[in-house]
Amino acid sequence: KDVNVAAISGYFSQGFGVAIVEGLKKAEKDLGVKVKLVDTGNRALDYEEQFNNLAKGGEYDIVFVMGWELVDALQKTAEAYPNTKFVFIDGVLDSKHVVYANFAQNEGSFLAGALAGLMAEKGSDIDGLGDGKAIGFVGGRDIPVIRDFMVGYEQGAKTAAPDVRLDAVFAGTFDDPAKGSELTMALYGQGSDIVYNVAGPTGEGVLQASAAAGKYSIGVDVNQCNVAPGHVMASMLKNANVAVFDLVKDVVDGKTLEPGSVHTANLKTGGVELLLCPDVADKIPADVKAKLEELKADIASGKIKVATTTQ
Amino acid sequence: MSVTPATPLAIELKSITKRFGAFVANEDVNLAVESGKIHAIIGENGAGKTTLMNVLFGLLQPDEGEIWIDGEKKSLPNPAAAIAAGIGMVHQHFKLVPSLTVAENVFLGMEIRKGGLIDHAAQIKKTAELSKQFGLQVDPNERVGLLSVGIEQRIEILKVLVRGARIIILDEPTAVLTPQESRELFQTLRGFVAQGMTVIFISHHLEEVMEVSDTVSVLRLGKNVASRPTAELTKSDLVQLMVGRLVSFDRLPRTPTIGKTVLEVEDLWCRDERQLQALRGVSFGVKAGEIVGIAGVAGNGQTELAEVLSGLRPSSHGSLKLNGRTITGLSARDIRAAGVGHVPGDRLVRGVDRNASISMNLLMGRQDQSPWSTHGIINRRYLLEQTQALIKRFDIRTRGPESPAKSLSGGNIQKIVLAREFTGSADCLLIDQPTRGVDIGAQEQIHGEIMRQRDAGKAILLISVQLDELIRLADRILVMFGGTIMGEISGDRVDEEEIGMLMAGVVPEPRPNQVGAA
Amino acid sequence: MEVLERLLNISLVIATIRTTAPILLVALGGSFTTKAGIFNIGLEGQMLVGAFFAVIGTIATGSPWLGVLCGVAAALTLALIFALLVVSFKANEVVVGLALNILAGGLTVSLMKAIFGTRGSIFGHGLVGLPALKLPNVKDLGWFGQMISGYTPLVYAAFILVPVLILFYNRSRLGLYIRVVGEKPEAAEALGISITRIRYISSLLCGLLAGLAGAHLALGYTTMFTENMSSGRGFMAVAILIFSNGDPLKILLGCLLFGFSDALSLRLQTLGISSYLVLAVPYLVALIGLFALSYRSRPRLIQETLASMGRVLSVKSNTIKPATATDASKP
Amino acid sequence: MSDRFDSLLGQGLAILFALGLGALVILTVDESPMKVLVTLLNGAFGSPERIAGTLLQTTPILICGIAACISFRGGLFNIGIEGQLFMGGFWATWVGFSFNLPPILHMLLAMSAAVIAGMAWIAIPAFFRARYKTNEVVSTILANYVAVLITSYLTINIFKRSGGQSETPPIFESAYLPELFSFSRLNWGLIIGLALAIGVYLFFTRTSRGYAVTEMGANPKFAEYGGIDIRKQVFLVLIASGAVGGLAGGVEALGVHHRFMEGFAPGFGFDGVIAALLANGNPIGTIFTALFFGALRSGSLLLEVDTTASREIITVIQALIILAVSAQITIRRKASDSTAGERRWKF
Ligand SMILES: Nc1ncnc2c1ncn2[C@@H]1O[C@H](COP(=O)(O)OP(=O)(O)OP(=O)(O)O)[C@@H](O)[C@H]1O
Ligand SMILES: Nc1ncnc2c1ncn2[C@@H]1O[C@H](COP(=O)(O)OP(=O)(O)OP(=O)(O)O)[C@@H](O)[C@H]1O
Ligand SMILES: [Mg+2]
Ligand SMILES: [Mg+2]
Repeated sequence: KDVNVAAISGYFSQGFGVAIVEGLKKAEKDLGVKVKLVDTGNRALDYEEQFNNLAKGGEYDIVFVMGWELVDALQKTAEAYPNTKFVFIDGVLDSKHVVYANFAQNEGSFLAGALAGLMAEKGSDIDGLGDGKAIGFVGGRDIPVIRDFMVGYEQGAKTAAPDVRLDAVFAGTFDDPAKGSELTMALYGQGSDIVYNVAGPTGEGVLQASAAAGKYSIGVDVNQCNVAPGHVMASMLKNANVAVFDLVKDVVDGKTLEPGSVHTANLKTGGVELLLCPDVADKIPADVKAKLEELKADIASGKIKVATTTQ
Repeated sequence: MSVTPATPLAIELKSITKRFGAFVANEDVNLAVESGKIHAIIGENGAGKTTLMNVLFGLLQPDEGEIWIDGEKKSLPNPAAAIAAGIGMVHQHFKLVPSLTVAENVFLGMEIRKGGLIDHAAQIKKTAELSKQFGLQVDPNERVGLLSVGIEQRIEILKVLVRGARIIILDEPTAVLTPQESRELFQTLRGFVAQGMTVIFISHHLEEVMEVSDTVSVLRLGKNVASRPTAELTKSDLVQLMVGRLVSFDRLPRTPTIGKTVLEVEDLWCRDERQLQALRGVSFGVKAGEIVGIAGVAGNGQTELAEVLSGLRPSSHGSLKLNGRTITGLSARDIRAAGVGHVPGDRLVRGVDRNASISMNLLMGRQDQSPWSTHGIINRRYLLEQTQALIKRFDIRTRGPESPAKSLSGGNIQKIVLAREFTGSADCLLIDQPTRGVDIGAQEQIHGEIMRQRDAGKAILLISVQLDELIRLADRILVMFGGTIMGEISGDRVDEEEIGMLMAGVVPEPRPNQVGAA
Repeated sequence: MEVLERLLNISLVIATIRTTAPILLVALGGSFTTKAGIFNIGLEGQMLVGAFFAVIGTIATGSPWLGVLCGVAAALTLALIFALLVVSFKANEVVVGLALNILAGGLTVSLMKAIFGTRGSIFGHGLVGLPALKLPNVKDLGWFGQMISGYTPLVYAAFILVPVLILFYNRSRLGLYIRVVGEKPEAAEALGISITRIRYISSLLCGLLAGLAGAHLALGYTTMFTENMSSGRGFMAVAILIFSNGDPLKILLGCLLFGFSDALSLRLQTLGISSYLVLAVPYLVALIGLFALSYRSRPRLIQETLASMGRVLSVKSNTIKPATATDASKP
Repeated sequence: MSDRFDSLLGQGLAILFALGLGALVILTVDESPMKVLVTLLNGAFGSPERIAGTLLQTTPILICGIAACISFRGGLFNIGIEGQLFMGGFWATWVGFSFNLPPILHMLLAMSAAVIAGMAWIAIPAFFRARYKTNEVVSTILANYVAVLITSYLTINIFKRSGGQSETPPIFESAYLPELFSFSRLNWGLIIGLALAIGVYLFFTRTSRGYAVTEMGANPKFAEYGGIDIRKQVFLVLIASGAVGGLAGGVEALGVHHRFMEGFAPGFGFDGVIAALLANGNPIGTIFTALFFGALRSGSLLLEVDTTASREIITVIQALIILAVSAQITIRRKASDSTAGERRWKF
């Protein structure tokens, strides 16, 4: 029997969405499923009709949903069409009709914060860093999902390097790399030498600014090391491609996805990780690397609880 | 119809026909203009004078006919071709750019350039030279926006001269000038013909035509009905040729029924758009059944006076009284309600909404009054009836009450305004330039209406730049200059020379009989 | 104090110059149409296609300079459509401008999907930006040298264009004609200056600069294209055009004010004020500027002094002429 | 009559021309134009639910369009309807979740809050336009950005509900604007919009105040001369326009979303302005142009699911249609207005 997979989101073009698409493309190739991507755009009025259009025919076995603004329409539709499996990516809701694939971006961001903090403490010992003793964060819009990254990042920095100051700013948009770059320049100007971007395309501007200024940045969602080679220190990966592929595989293999079940991808499962960019890795002192491993283990074991804003 | 040429013809138009859709604006017009002469063209409004000149200047293309210039057949697809053929045109409405200097305006379109950039110094120098050569005094450095109409006209003429025109067309050039300015203009025109140039000149002022032209052509309903040497004609011949009947221009008879003072103006001051002082202490009164004329060169505060009186412009000092009641500082609406009607000078801007129907134009100002509207709902039937009645009474030439105002000719548009303002309950009427650009036939009708209003006991303030109009209608004439009233002259004993001097700001030797005799 | 030091330093000046440049370029483009009497609200869209095709061109040819050319060509195409509809067909310029903005948004995304299979942003694919110019010998100039060196070429172009345009409007024939056509089209018509032609030229010149602004955004300011990356800069430019009346010097001042409030507000965020409020600052500055300027035009004293000074110095006194439905009744 | 027929025919041809161009665009992205058209029609009118969906999209465009019509009629250009809509939507929601009141009263109070918010949001630009002639096109556009940011701030920093959504708590059911059918979110907003269109049309054509506004829009100097208080009238017209803009937000909040969130209703304000412009400022005509835009919007939703074409293609086609029609409207006008001077944009 053919398996039909659909995914609906407004973010297929941004880091995390790209990873989801990657996973689905792989499933299409390796598992022979049919994949349909539905781009929601940003008009709240449309969401419900879009879900209806997807669910009504009943031809989709599994529908991935990403984006918190879709939650209301999702819950309504999931209730109305219990035969369609909806998988909500990147969060957990009250609804028992939906399957959840949750990513602990706060945990990954914790490590990113720890890395940035530890490096900032080293200051001018390291090539390209000053003694500003500050680290930066550039968010897209100031919304709960982005804050989830931020609180993790902040906690990580405070835990690993309590004296380092965090300057966090938001571009107010995911579409303006120029603004991202300008914000980053401002952060650099105020003493931050490492800036973590969680801002979609705006964030590309952050990474490019790090190259232009000869400083450092941290990538997000997918491997962004090659956007500004030598200046992206690490990338906080949310391996949605793996998670999505596995869920599709489960369906193809005939396993039932239990409604209400939560599939968590975190540091422990490896669904979320901090990738040190190879071209910068040798600049990172061994003690920093060791400390990161230690923190990672503590989080995985539950010794450190990372705060979150999306529950 | 054409005159046998004694001298070579500068221009010969042969069987020119110009149609606008089904409407024929010029029909089979032949016109011969001799070189070195002043040739006047007259005719009622809409007779096709401007259209014909536009054809000659390449602005319009004739549907039929030929244009010969200096004995050569020419096709004039655009004004540039006409300019190249030595024709220049001073339009009825000036086309100057206010933010540019005189010199820039004169050389606009044919700038002097050095190294690709405009050479302002050279343009200024040349303008000064030219202005000297032809006796057209201007300051080449001045911004045009700050200049008076008379000077603007000089600039327009300079523009034509600098392009090397030998044949100059002037479309109603004196409509906005003082008698002195007109006379200066005629002097200039005579200077031109003395230098071998040719002048074509359109006017509604028959005295001027008689005074200055060598030849006259009369257009009626798009046809050339006569072209003759001026000397062979009298004024009444001209009128008869134009309208096909006799029209009188004499001072209209007075009926001495002057009543109590209706409008009282005391020490009125105000500023204009540029915040410059436009009125400087104006005082006068208008009685019921009296017409008080305001003479003066356009731009000496007359328009501002009318606007202050009608509440459209705030006064900075002074008081206004209507029937003894103070109306100073009231809004236009309240002043209207108090009983002031206003025929504005710029009828197309203030007087009507050109795109609205005649009936909608007649509604303005009374839309809140019963029976025009009840409980805020417009009474459409009543409006239609009234419109039809007014169209009839005022002889408004139109296809119907729903035709847009812009489909009417200038004179008929003016009649809409009069119909509206004269049928209200106003005790006092401010009438600004009632016949500007209106032909003689319509002028007569309008004058008749004004007299009827006076006879009905209204107090009328009549502002006009046309002295003959004031002389014809007014009981007293106040002359304005620079925002003040220079003097007062009784309508019965008018000395044009004296008014002219007052208009120019010169107080003549007191002649006891004339000043202050009301 | 420390806070002030963190906010106000040379890097703020540099950031102001950077944030000013793209708005300045597009606003200077708009000055052509404004002066020619066309209200061009389509700057946003022209900038966006400029940015998109600059990127496409660079990827296709490998040269950012050829990319700039492509971007300009695309913006010119949009400007040509604008001129065709607004000038030749006399369509309402607000409708056409808004529609072209919509078209630009939809077209760039559709093409992005068609070419790259994704929407969002384009980078990589061999995309290279314009080189930053390091001026020689600026080291000796201290902070000033720091301030004037190291930008991409179009930043210099934007600022150099200001005096060039001043000269253009005052001393060149085309500039003069553009002003005349905007201020008094009947005068131009009577002198045989083709209004249509001048308005076409103005629209195209506007497209040229808007395209450069877009190219700068994609190849100078950043090195990528993002959906809707003009992000309201075109609208900002329109606001500046209205209160500057299209005068290059006033445009520069307006853009600097914008650029400064933008750069400053980005820095204010680090003080912990909500980003939503901080991001509103440039718009509020614009609004307050707009209101303040129109309020200022009121007091008589200032008006009168300006008017008389204008006459004495014969400086262009900038009275906005109320456009009336008809000028036919001028006495 | 035949004039009107001619103009309809002309518009039809213009739309066909734009659709033809659109078909070419669709071909370039490798999809069959026929399939796209069928999908569009199916998506917009394929079933009662879809027709209702189309009307649901039409409602805010229509109400925003009427807001625009009001300002156009007075010769003013309120392009800030988007901002008024956001403000109206937010404050209606605020009343909706902050108070617990009896059903109809609650809804009416929330709706009034929307209207007042819309008026308040345009009040300052309106004041400056009326008093100092400050260009309202620019001031209202700029105010849009501020409105969106402020409502986002209030939603996320002050009134956010718990959980991951960037939205306010839901409003109480007592504040709901009732739905018309059980199978759709289509609600009384549509009826309000239609009634408003007819009411505004009658107001402008039949009443003396409407006449005053109309003349002010057509020739302000004439209106001023006729005793109409321009300043007051300008202010009132803009305020009325803002009120209707705010109302549109109230309808969306109380009738459809029942809460306020980021991306509440982007683009409706602009679509409304364009719908009104295409209808030449006529509220009755705006009903049809709004329906047309609503159908395009709703039809394009199915496009994503059933074809490989994206919604942006529809945006492109919509823009092409607007361009074609805008040119077409004025080709006809050209015959009568030949002077160059008349074609200047009025600030
Ligand atoms: N677009 C148009 N289509 C048809 N006719 C027009 C148009 N515009 C103007 N007209 C005609 O032009 C005339 C108005 O032109 P204009 O104002 O020059 O009149 P006029 O010749 O000055 O008349 P008057 O003697 O009343 O001043 C009207 O007779 C009208 O029918
Ligand atoms: N552009 C036009 N379109 C249609 N009809 C026109 C146009 N211009 C002029 N006409 C018609 O041609 C007639 C002649 O107009 P023209 O302007 O030549 O009259 P005129 O003799 O100059 O009148 P006036 O003394 O008022 O200046 C007008 O009555 C009008 O009906
Ligand atoms: Mg004429
Ligand atoms: Mg006339």
